[in-house]
Amino acid sequence: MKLAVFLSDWRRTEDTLERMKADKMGVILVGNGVYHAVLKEGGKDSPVLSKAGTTFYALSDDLETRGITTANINPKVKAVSYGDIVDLIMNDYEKTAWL
Amino acid sequence: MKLAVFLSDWRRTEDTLERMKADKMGVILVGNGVYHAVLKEGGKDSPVLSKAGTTFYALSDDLETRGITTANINPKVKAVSYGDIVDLIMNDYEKTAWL
Amino acid sequence: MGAVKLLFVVQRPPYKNENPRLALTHAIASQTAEIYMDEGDSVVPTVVFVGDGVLNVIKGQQAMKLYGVTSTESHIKNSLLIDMPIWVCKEDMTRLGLKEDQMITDAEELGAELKTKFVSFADIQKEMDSVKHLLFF
Amino acid sequence: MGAVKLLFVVQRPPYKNENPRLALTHAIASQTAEIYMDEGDSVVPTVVFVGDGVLNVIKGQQAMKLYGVTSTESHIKNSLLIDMPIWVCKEDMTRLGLKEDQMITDAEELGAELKTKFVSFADIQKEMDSVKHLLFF
Amino acid sequence: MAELTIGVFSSLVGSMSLDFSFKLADAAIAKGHKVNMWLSGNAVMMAKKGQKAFKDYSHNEKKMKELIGKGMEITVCEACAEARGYHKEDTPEGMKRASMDWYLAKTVKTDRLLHIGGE
Amino acid sequence: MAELTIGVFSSLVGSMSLDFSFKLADAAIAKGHKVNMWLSGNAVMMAKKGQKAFKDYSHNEKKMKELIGKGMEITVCEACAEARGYHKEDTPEGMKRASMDWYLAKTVKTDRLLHIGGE
Repeated sequence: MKLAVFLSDWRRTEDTLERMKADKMGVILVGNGVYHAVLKEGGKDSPVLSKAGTTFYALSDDLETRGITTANINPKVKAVSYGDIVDLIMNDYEKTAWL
Repeated sequence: MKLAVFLSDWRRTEDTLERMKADKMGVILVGNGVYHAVLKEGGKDSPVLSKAGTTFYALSDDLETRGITTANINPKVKAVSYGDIVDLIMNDYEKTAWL
Repeated sequence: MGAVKLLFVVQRPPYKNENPRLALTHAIASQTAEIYMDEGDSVVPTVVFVGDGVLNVIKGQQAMKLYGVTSTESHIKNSLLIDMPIWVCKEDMTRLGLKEDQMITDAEELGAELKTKFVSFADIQKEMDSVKHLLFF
Repeated sequence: MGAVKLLFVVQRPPYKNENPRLALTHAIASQTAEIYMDEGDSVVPTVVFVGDGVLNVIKGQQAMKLYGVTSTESHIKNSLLIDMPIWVCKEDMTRLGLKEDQMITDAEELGAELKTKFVSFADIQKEMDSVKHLLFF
Repeated sequence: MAELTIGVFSSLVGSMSLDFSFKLADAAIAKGHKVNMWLSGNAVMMAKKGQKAFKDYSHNEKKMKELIGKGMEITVCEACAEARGYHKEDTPEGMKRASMDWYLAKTVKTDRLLHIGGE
Repeated sequence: MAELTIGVFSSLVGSMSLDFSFKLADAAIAKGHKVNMWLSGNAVMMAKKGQKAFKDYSHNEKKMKELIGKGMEITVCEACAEARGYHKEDTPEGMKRASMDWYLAKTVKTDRLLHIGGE
């Protein structure tokens, strides 16, 4: 399957993402999930970004709401708009999972 | 200080408990916090129960609501009623902290 | 469209949030959804408990007696009664130290024939692949 | 009773939950609480950000522009303006890789004299010991 | 174009998942898609009209009406609303009330489902 | 006896922290203590009368009225209520509405404060 996963929390209370597999997987960071795109807790990238074979996106509105400029995010992550997320859902992926 | 700490979550998103000190500390497990009194994740007691110099309580109503009989809880933890919690707050401790 | 498969995935414990319970009530609603659908269409739900969600399936819940609220156990049993598949992830039970005899395995007292199915995450993954939509709670 | 000290402790990030913001608005309300109190009584609040709560203090928040909602930054600055102490735990900033120049350090543009205080957890512990009541968010 | 159904279960104030849903719906409609929205759990807090638009609080009533005007179908869970004391006469104009089977039925024909089942 | 003030910020349905608060207040009153309760944030969902008592949902209106009858003072945050569309005429009998300073003032004389500032 082609799966778009939404993460909206910084402290996650599930480990579903780590276990799920997809032929094509995108992780879209929204809400407090965007902190995964920028914080380096203990000097390290968020473990979320180590999910292999995955493309990462972060909603720029939610980054900027929290005082994070898109220029400062991890190079693994692409800043996207609401319109971009619509295209990802409708064109690039078939199913969604808001964890 | 004499501090009664309330924990109502199983997956905690704070680490305040680990860092706080009190001359006398009680941890009262309520809501989903009661799982700390019984679950042994990976075969081990919940790390919450390793807080040194602390007395542990769990609300029996909340244990039983979740299908846990008070007889099965960790011997470190004492099952208490709502009335007991009132006495703990009003008589045994001076301040409370609902984390 | 014919029969459309849905997978309801409960990842979090009961009673702290209403949503695990709403997973069950929404899945049960598939039974009456036909009034809104074209002839021949239907939805076929499966409810699976993974991660800390397996805590929803511990038996003996006294929520009605103590708080006057229908227990999640009772919703699970009603689901079995209407033949809705209830799956529980075995690896997560093991991790949390839960054994099958602590869990809701059936609703025989209600006359349900279907039993809870204890499955591996690999089985759940296969189901995720095969359904049309995923609904995580 | 005289002056009663309160400590508001914010442990969680902004915007996912209303409560971190309510910590600030409640603390600010101490200014007008006298109408309900006896002559000579007052409440003296301090707001401290610990753990992931320090994320509330990152500067440049665009919540009003993007979502039409007052930013937590704006509430923090209003607090400084009325001389309400705002403390931020240094160890947690270090852990999350945040430097002082990324944080709200003052509200000079509003004319506030008070500045944010970056403190150690040991200082916060001392304050916990000395206040009458603790309010965790 | 295609059809997107969004199910939301998060509360009105605080989590901002409702704000997210309305902004996403807006963007989808702007691209010519049809959008359906289902509100259940604490998200039924949208089903009470007369909410004051304070700047401190998320306020989605205006945006919602705009989207209904652009053809978005929005339905709230009737039982969830009644349990919170929101009755038929409290419902904002253009919003429908139905039982959960409305949402289940929508999943059959919709091209995509975004189910926000957490806060 | 002594005075206990409980501040609650959790939502009506789901978290059960409101159910906890009312049961704790009940137990405290039974032991002769005076209880004050402050509802803010999503806990103002108690400030809407006419909630249907479904068995699937927490329902605290009856218990609340009983406790008010036993002398419990209960006040909700006025702004939090208005933002959610709950007006003066929606307020259950015996419940007061005030701004946050009411709660702050209560902390001065109360012997104990239990502040439930999370879900």
